[in-house]
Order: sequence, then structure tokens, then C-alpha cells
Amino acid sequence: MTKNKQISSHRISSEDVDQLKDISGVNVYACYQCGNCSSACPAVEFMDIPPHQVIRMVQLGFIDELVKSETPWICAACITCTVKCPRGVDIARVMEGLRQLVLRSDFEHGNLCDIDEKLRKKLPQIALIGNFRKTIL
Amino acid sequence: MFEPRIVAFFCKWCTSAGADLAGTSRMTYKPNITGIRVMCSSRVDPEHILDAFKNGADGVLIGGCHPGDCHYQSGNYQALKRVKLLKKMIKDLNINENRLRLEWISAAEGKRFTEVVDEFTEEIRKLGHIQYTVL
Amino acid sequence: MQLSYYPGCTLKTDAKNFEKSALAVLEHLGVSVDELADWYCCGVCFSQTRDNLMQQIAPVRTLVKAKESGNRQLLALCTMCYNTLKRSIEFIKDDAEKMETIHQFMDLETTQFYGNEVDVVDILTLIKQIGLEKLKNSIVKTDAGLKIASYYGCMLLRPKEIAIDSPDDPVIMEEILASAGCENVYFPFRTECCGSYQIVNEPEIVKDRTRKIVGSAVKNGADLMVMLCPLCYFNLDEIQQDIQKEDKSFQTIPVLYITQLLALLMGLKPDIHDFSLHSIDPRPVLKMKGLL
Amino acid sequence: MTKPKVAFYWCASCGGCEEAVVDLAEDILKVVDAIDIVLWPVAMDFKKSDIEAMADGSIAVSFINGSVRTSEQDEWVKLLRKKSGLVVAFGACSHLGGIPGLANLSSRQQLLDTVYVQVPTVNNPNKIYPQTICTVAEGELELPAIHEEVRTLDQVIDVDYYLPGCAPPPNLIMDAVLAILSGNLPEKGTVLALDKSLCDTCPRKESKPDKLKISDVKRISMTIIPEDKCFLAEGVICLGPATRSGCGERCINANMPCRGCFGPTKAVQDQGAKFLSGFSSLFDSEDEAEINAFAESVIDPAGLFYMFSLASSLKAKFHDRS
Amino acid sequence: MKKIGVFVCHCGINIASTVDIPKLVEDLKNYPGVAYIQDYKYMCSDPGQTLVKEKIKSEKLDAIVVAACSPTLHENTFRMAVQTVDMNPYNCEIANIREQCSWVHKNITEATEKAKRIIKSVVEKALLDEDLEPVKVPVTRKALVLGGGIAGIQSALSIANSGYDVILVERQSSIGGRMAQLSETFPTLDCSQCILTPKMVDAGQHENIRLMTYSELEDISGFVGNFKVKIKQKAKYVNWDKCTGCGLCIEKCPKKVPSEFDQGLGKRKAVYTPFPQAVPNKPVIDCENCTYFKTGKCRLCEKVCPFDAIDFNETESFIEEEVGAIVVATGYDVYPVLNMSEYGGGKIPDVIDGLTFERILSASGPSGGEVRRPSDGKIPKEIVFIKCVGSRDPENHYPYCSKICCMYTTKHAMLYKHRVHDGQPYIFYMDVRAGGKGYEEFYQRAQEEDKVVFLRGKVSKVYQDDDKVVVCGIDTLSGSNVEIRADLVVLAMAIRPSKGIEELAQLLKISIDQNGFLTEAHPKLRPVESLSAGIYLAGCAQAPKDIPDTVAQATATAAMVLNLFSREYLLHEPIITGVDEELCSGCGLCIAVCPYDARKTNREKGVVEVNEILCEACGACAAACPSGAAQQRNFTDTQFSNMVKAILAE
Repeated sequence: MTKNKQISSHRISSEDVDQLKDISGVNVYACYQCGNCSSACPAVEFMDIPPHQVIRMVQLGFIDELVKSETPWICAACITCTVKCPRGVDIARVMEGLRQLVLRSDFEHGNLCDIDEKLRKKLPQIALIGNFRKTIL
Repeated sequence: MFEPRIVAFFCKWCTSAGADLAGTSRMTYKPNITGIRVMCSSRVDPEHILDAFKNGADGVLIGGCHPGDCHYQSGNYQALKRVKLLKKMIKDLNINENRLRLEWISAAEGKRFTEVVDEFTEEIRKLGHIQYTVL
Repeated sequence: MQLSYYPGCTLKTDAKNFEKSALAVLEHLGVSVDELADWYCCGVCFSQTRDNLMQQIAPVRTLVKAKESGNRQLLALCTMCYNTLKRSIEFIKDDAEKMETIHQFMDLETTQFYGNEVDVVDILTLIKQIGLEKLKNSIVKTDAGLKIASYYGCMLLRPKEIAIDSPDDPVIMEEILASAGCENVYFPFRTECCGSYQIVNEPEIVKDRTRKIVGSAVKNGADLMVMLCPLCYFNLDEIQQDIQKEDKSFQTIPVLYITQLLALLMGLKPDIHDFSLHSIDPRPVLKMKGLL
Repeated sequence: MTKPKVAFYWCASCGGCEEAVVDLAEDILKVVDAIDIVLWPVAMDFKKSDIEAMADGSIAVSFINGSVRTSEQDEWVKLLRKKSGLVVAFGACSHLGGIPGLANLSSRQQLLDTVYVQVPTVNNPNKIYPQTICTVAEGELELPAIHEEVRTLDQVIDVDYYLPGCAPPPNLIMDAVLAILSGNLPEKGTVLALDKSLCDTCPRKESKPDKLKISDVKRISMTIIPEDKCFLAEGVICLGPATRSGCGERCINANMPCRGCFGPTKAVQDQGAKFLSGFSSLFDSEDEAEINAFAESVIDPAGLFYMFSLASSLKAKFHDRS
Repeated sequence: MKKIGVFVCHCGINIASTVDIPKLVEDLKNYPGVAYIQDYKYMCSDPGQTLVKEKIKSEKLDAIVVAACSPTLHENTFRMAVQTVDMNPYNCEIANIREQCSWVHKNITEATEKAKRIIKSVVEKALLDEDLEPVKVPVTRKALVLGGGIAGIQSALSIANSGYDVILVERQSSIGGRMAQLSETFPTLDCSQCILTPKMVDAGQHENIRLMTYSELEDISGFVGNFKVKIKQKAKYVNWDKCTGCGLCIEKCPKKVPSEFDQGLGKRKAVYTPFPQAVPNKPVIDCENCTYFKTGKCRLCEKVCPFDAIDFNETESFIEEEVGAIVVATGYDVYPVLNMSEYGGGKIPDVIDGLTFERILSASGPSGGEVRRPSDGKIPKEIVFIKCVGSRDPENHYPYCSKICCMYTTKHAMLYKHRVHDGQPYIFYMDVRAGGKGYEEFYQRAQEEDKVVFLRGKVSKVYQDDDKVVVCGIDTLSGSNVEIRADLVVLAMAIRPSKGIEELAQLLKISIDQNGFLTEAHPKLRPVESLSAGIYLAGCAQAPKDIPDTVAQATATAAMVLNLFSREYLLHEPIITGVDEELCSGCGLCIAVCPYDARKTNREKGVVEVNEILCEACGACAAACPSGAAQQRNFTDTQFSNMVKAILAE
């Protein structure tokens, strides 16, 4: 995140941003960057971009970087961020929106074969189905 | 060319002051309109408006303060309520509803005042003379 | 009281002990449930997209079945199912257009569902509804002296619209356990996520969470940890052993479904518990406390 | 002493006003005793020529009901004016235009089209309309022409007094007749009823809240109205506040809101506009969308607010549709 | 018909260049009612005014119409002038043929025709204008100040110093309010009590101030200049006339309860003064905690009182007063920490609010100014301050900024550092709002000199771990989550208007905004007035504000009150809307449209009555009246109807 980034009106109101808004239905502009979402996120240590920065990047239109990020795939949809947000931003929906942006461009993130076999045999159905619901369209 | 006759009611605090500003700024507008100064747009009674139509007015304009700016807190909303229902009713009376207009014009909106008056005058001009028979 | 019951996939397999103990507890409290004749997968994780109504078909199908059953209430034991079904209702209710679209996708279902005809209920709320006094009276082992850490997880508390209690500071499990004669242990991580389905992709997250959650419960002096979610259960029970392999100082704690504990306190026959399904064997503690 | 000559005449009306005279019951005998009826088409046979033959001013008083909308009515009322000392506009139609006055919302052609062609039960494939001249075997007949406009009596002739109501209540008729017979007459142009609006005598006035506000408009046909509650407070349109009192609250007592047949009070010219102004003020909102919805929810405001007074309130018939 | 004189002003060439004045005069000469018409170059000049006055006399005119510039400019001029020749000023009307005619039209014919229409319509108005006298309202020159905090004290003193009587009503037994609880004040760090107590004493001893503590407003009626108020004094069980404030009863009272003044940290007795410098310095008995009231035994205070001042039979009492103006300065409460379950509020003893920390810092506080934490009395070495707790949180708490927290939290951290030199203060913040004289410098000093660590981000969770309070937050500037094992956590809780503000607002008929604060008449130009005439607002009851702003606003309320009191009568525009009782049926449609509650139904008479003093002459009710009984004076329906006809007449 040290590289200079160009900010422009074109980027801030790009089609990608609109599509994300359509999928998620979230008004990201209510965010005032208190960071409570990141502070409360149980998986933030595993993320490359913390949730509050994700929202900031949506505000600035950096969707191309977000779709490359691991963050949406680390998110477990526990909704803690949404509940904690003082401004009513549904961050969890934004994460879902980012996953969908990737999945709808014909890219599947999950793969049964990648799972450790020993673990796979033990896993309850809800773990597997839950995971695939979020990683395969 | 048909010269419409337009009666207007302007609230003292906003629209009449806006009209004064248009004058002080030496803006010009169509002379077809003649204003009556009222304390508040809420004083304008539909009876006065129909009086105007009955006596041959081709258009009636009411000017009040913008919502939230009324000198009397809520008078402009009273005007709004009355005009909304009145527009519906005059349509049934066979008076074109566009002959009646309510506009919010503030004391600072001299320019807007002239634009509203000119635009309204032209609209009424297009509508032509109001048609009625005296009973 | 008559209500419909929706088991969901895991309660028929890995969480058999949850289903058996829950139904036994309810029966003991005088409530019988009708399992939906023909139920479908709930969809597991509620789709949070606004624009894709296809995702809602799975839960709506089940809700249609529930409406057809004629019972107003639908019990969902699995918290994932509870969350998905309840959020589906929130998403579609009062929106005729959405419902219309969803119905167009469903050829076999003839019943129209509008969103308000079925109440999805979880077992904690149901027990409170039956009455804490009644619960108290049904307890036979009143002097077990158990210190219990109640773990809520996410699905019953979030988002706010479907929360069964305060998302920040819930008390319903503690209330129930206090009525059942247990001592409650408050620990700061009782509402924090266990890592959920990320066990599949990123088991490290779950390990990290388990270490925090279990560690905190142990530190605050709990004998047992109870919960309701089969996925939390798997994550917190199964992973404890993995952590202990890496870190000998890590102290484990047995994990039970809250209904298992209630059944034991009610003196119901122990064969419903399937203790073999537990990774951390709770029997030593239970024996020590005189519950087995 | 000769009894004063009195004429009753009917123009465009329903006949209810004639009934109202009959409704005087036994009192009618007193009236008949005291006067000499020279014209009463509904009850007795007189010819126009009989009246024409009378000296100008020889009829003490003519009671004329109904509004004026045909050439025949026009001729008759002018004739009676000439022959009468006093003319009393009897009932809402002659006073205000009444229900027939609502015809001024449409053109004559529209009305004829509706009645003679468009009504589903009418079978008139050749679109035959009534004609004023008609040739029959005996020769040519002339029928009265229907005017383009409906007028109140005072829009055609000078009127001395007004007896309001649809129909006027017997006690007001009796009071008026007695006043005329005794010569104890008020100022010319007076409406022979109370000066305050109906709320003054309304049996439900005590139920009115201190601050009257409404959040939606209810239609009578779709509302159960409590028998003791102010209609307006319940959101039901009642013209009571804009209508002269004196009717005996007959509608209110039958759990029907006031429709305005007594016309406005003397300080008001335009009953409909005045009522609209007061009524819209009641709406408790400052939200433009809600205000729009409120205006939309008032069905047929012109018909409702001017039900009886269209012709007298507007004093003009607009045909400005564009 | 009235005789109207029309005076047409040329305004130099301003009117005369576009309006054909000779033609205008010629055409209007015979207009019905126009008895005299004359034009003049500058009608507003002295000779012009003289001309008008002379003609009124010589032509025996009943009313005049001056056709000139906007009435905003010279209506008053001419109305003053006509009064000198005994014409009622309301018979003088202005026809605006400059701003709304000659200046905005170019074509002479058109402008002349329009000027004619304007003048004719104003002539029609003048024909039916009545003589009117301004409504004279007497003024009771006594003020009521509600609330005895710094705002109320400042307002009361400023009014009293000008020679007028003030009743200062305070709910507690002593004045002083929140400011008395504070330790030092930002940005100067002078001792709050040191600057406040002299003012309290002044207020207590002022010959024009009647202190009514332990009292509340019970009822009010009337209007500006003429309010009637009823004040309730709660039962004190101590006869203050006899009591000298010696304190013996307090000393001997065996019952101790947590002190509200010390935020529950210290104790007080059941008979008590809230703090030693109380004004008046006389105790009250808290009957909820008094042993005698609870058990029927004790009465120790009664026994020891040398003045026989204890009176267990005392009841609440009421006084009724007439006042001309009211200042509402009821202050604020701190949003309770109990509402912050995620921060352990109410559960963790070492999570406290800022006001409690003020008491900890205060030299007169329960720990004598030593910073010790509530749980075990240890000196905290790591201390975390969290800002915006409950504020700026529309989802869960309050949407507004509480304004004072940025500065007082900075001050807290600084004062802590001054007391505990080896301690480390941390402040979690979202924004630092340090707009104020010396505020930014103060904030800089905290960072540079006192090494206060500012962390930009919110805290998601606070929990107890052994004897530490663990704070889990984020520093968004470094992008990392942070965890601090603190000894004490201070929450800068939101502030909100004092309890009971809704009831008070209802009683006073003033409005409150969506957050519960009192609404000012105009956010910029009338910031100390309420929407009800004669009622003024000061301090945090109107919005969160710090001491300097509070004092400034309180002083401004005094200016408003004095302005009111400087007048012998209040003159009220007489163009109010009256009621013709002969016509009014009491339908009540006019009542709800009145924004000033000036109209009420007299059910006995069956008519609506208007309070002429409350009526502000908008005329909304006249338009709403369906029977024509409500008519605005000199703006009657007939006048409007005639004006419209005059404009439209060919």
C-alpha cells in the first residue's frame, strides 16, 4: 500500500463500484473510519487488508485491488463488524459483494480437492456446504 | 399577442423581499403579473384564488418561504396543503390546473423570482385566455 | 404446545447427540415436535446479496413446508439453520415483488408464502417460552456444583434483526443454566466467532479462535463449556486436541450441547448422549460431579 | 279583508321542496286559511295566461324552488317577478343551484351525450337528441330549450329572501310564512336561517378535540362512524363548519355528515373554496409526499365541497379544459 | 365611502422615467374612493412628508396611499408622519411601484398600466382599513432562571446586577451544578471550584436574587412579560430559617450512603449538603435513606441540633410568582456507562466515566486529588481514555458530537500525567476537535510535553483479566489492532440534556430537537431564544457546550431579558386575526393551524377566543376559517376580494 495511487472521479464512481453497491445494497459513504469493524473482527490478523480499509477503498473506487485481496475469503460472515458499526454500514454484505464480484466473473475460489483429506472426513456438513456457498457461485 | 393577466400573492418575508431584490438589482421581467403582499402564504385563501379566476385572472401565483424557513414556522406548509388540494379541485371545475402555481422564493432569490415570473407568464400565455361564462 | 421441527443436515449425522438430547429435554418439558415431512437443505450460509433471489429458494422451500404443516412455530435446533431461515424471512417479508419472483422459481410448491406466517424459533427462546420455573422443577440433580461457560457463537446473535438476545451482552443461556442450578462463568469471548466454515480453508483461524475462547473459559474457572451450534461445537471440541499437540500447556475443557447438560441434570437416560462423538471426553468431569 | 295572494312555482328541482310544504302537516291548514293560492302547479291547475292576466305586483309573495336551466323556467320566473311583491328563493336549488347546479361541471353536450347515448341501458343507435321544435300531425310543437348553464334564482331575477335547505325544514317555512303574513320582515336579501355554521348547533360538538387534526381521509361508505363523534375528527368529510345552521341537524342525527345544503354563512361567498381551505388545514403533515397523497385521497373535491353551492359559489361556469 | 388621498412619488427619475406619472394621476383621479391625488419628486423628503400632512388636513382625508418604493423602506416613515396629523398609522398604505414596477419593467405603457393596477388594489385595501392600536402588553420585570449551574448563575447575576429581581430555581439543595464537580478546567487548568464558588456566593447573597434550591417548576401559564409560575420546594425536613449550617447534624448522622456529588466514590450522610462549599450551605434530609424515616427510630440529628431546626413533619411547599421572562439553563447528564456493555460498563469497577474521573482528580474529591482506581485503590500506571462513547453513534446511541469530550479527555490525560509521573495515558479517538481559543495548543502540549499517546480508532471490547482491564482497539493510522492491559479505563460518555427535559419543555411549550436538546429560534441569528417569546436558553440544555460558550450564552440571555425589561410596554402588531363571535360556531378548524397556540375554544360560549398577545398575525387561521368568522385585521377577505377585482378590472 505504499505505491502512489491515482484517485479520480472516474474511479470513485466506476461501474465496479456501482455493481458492488447493487449486489450488497450498502451505503459505504456512511463510514467515518473509526475502525471498530477491524478492531472487532475475529479474523483480521489473517487478512491482507483490514475491513475498515476495505470500506475506505470502496469509497475511493479501488475495486481492482480489492478483488485480488484475500480478505473477503478470510471473512467468515460472522457479522460482528456489522453489529459493531456505529454508522450502520453492513460491512459483511460488502465482503459478500466482493466475493460475488469475483465469483460472477467465472472464477471459483473453493475446491474440494484442496482440503486436507483427514480433515475432510471429519468435517460436519455445515462446514463444507457453508464454505462452498461462499466460495463457489 | 395575448397578454395574460396574472394575480400574485407574495409573502412579506421571503417572496416579496425577493421581488424587491430583483428590483434593487434592476433585473427585468414580464409586467403581466401584479402582486398582493400578504403577511404569510398561509393567509392566502383558496377563496381569494378562485375570486381571481372568477374575475378573469389567467393565472395565479403564490410565493412563500422555502420549507423550513417560514417566518411563522409552518405557514408555507398550510399553503402547500391548500394549493395541492385546490389544484385537484380546479381541474374538476374545468380550470387548467397549471394556471395555479405555488413557488418557494426566498428573500435572496431575486434572480429566481424573475425566472419564475417569466416562465409562468409564458406558460399562461400558451394556455391562452381563461374561458368561462358569468352566471 | 405443538410445533414443527426442522432438523437440518448435521443433526442427523455429526450432531445426533444434539438432536436426541434436545428432543428428549423438550419431551420431558411436555413439548412434542412434528418433524417436517419433507425438508430441504436450508442453504447453510445465508446469502447476503441483495440482487440474487435464487439463493433464497432453499430456505423458502422449507418455510413453505412449515406453513403447510399448519403450525405457527418452526423449531430450528441448528443455529446455522435458525440464522438462515430467520434472515430469509426478514429479507422477503413485506416484499410482494421478491416473493413473486421466488415463487416463479418453484414449480412443485403450490402454497403461497408471504413471510409472516411462520415464526422460526430456537431452543433457548423455546425453553424460556415453556417457562424457567417449569425447567427448574424438572431438574433432579440440583447439587452438581457445575461451573459452566456458555458460548453463544454468532448465529443466534447476529445480525441484530434476528438476534435472540442482546448481541453484545446476551444472558439467555445463563438464565436457563441458573434455573437449572448451575453456576455461570462469564468469560469475555463468549460471543466471539469460532472461525466458522473457515475450518475448511483456513484451519489456522479456527485454531487461533479456539485457543482464545477455550483459554478464556478455562482461565475463568469453567468445568464445562456448553453451546448450541454444531459447527462451533466441531471447531471448539475437535481443534482443542490439535492445539494441545502443539502446545502442551494448553488446557482443554469438555464441550457439550446445552441440551445434553440439561438432559443429564434432568436425569434422563444417558444413552442419548453419544459420548463417543466427543473429541474431549466429558465423562470424567461428569462422573466427578455425580452426573454419570 | 282579502287574503294575500301567494304563488308556488317549481323550476329544476326534485319535488322535495313541494313535499316540504306538504310536510307542514296540520299547520298547512293554517297557511291555506290565511292565504289565497293563485299558482301551485304540483297541486292545482292554473294556466300561465291566468298569471299574465294579473296586475303587476298583485301577488304578495312567490315561493320559487328549483334552479333555472330551461327557457320555460326563465320565462316563468321573470313573469312571477313582475307580478309579485316579494320573491322567496325556496330551497337549496333556487338558493344555491343545488344538485342540478353540479351540471355546470360539464357542458350541455356532454350531459346530453351521457343521458341519451352513453348510459349502458340506453338504446339510441341513431343518436337522436331532444329537439326544441318538433313537427307532429297537428302542427309544430315547441319545447323549452335547455340552457348551457344552470343558474340560481338570483342569477336570473331579483330575489328578496332565501329559504335554505334541501328541502327547507317545516319550522323554517312556517316561520317565514308567518313573518311575511305579519309584515315583520328582515333586511332584503336575508337568508331565513341562523347566521352561525352548523357546528354551533351540532349535537356532537363536545366530542371535538381541542386541536382538530387528521392523518387520513376516510370515506363514509367504507367507515364505521361512531354515533357520537365529530365526523371531521374521525377523518370523514363533513361540511358542517362551512355550512349555515338551522336545518335541525337532520343528517347528523341520522349519522350522516353535513353535505352543505344550507349554503355558506353570510360572511362567505364561496362555500367550496372556504371549506377546502379549512379542511386541508386539518391535515397533520409537513411532508410533501404525504400531502400529495392526502390531496389524492380526497375523491371528487369539487363534487363534495360544492355539492349544493356550485352555481352560487362560483358565479361562473368554467370551460377551460385544455 | 372613505376619502383616500393618493400621493405618487417620482423618486427622482427612478419611478418617473418608466412610469408616465401625469397619465397615472389623470387615470386614477376618478377612481372610486380617490378624493385627492398628487405627485411629487421625492415624497419621502421633508417637503414631501409635509405635503402629505398638509393635504390630509386640508382635504380631510381618511386614509392615504403613498405610491413609492417598497414598504420595507418607508412604510414606517409615512406611518410616523401621518400620526402627527392625527391619522391612525394603519390608514397609511404603501403601493410599491418602484422595486416591483418601475425598476423591473422597461416599457412605459406597460409599467404605467401595472403601476395603476398596484395603486388601485392598495386603494381598495385602504378603503376598508380600520384604525388600529398596537396591542399593549405590560411587562413584569422579574426573571425566572431554571437551573443553578454556571449558566443559570451567570444569567441570574447579570440580570440581578442590572437591578431586576431574579428567582433562581435549582433542583439540588445547592447551586453549582456540574461545574462544581469538575477538577481543573481546560485549557488554562485553573481550578473549577476556585472560579465558581465566588460566583455561587455572589448569587446566594445578591439582594435581587431569590434562591430557591431543592425546588422545581411545577406549573406555568401566561405569555411573554406576564408569566405566572408555580414553584415546588421539596420537603427538606430542615427548617432553613432556623438552621445556621453549623453541620452538627451531619456530623452525628449515623447513616452513610454513596455521594452523588462524588459520583458514588465517596460517602455522604442521610442529612447532608452535597459538598462543603454548598450555597445555601444548609442541609436536607434524604428521607429515602434516613434511618428515622425507614425504621421510625433515630432522630439523632433532631437531638443534637442546637437551633431546633430539624422538622420531620415538613411537607413540600409551593409558591406562586409572576415573572416577565424565563431562562432555561437546566444543563446536562452524563450518559450512564451501564449502556456500554461491550466496554464492561457497570460490570468492571475500573471502567468509569469522565465525570467520575473529575472527582478522582479533584483536590476536594474522595481521594484528595490522588489518582486511585475505584476497585482496589491502586494508582493506575496504564490508563486508557476512550472518546466518543455513546456520541457519534447513530446506530446504537446518539448521533451527535458531545463537543466537550475531546478537550476534557486531553485534560484528563494531562492531569493524570502530572499526578502520576511514571504512568502512561492513552487516548482512543476518532477525530480531535480542538476548535477554540488555546485549545489546539493545549492538545499539542498533551502530545509533546506529556507524552499522551493518541490512538486513532475505536475500541471494540473491554474486559477484565485478573486485575487488569484489557482494552482491544485499533490504531487505524498504523492499520493494526492494538491491545492494552490497563489499570483504569475512562469513558468519555455522551452528554445529554438533564432528566426531565421533555416534561419541562412540554410545560414551557418550547420544542426539543430529535436528540432531546431544546430548540433555539434560529440556529444562527437567534441562538439564545426559544420559539416561545420571553423564554431563553442557556448552556447544555440547548446543545453540548463547554464553560466559555455556556457563560457567553448565559450572558446573552441576560441581554435578551434586559432588553425586554427596558420597555414599559411590549407593543404588539395589531394586525392580528380576531374572531367575530356572532359568526363563530366554535368549529375549531383555526386552532390547530395556529403555530403559537393563540387560539382556544371557549366551550361554554361555543366560540373560539384569541389571545391577541400570542397572535403573530400570519393569518393562517383566517384562511382556515370556513365560516368567515376569523378575519385578519386590515387583511380581511373582503379587502382581498376587492384588491383582486381592482387588479383585474379592465
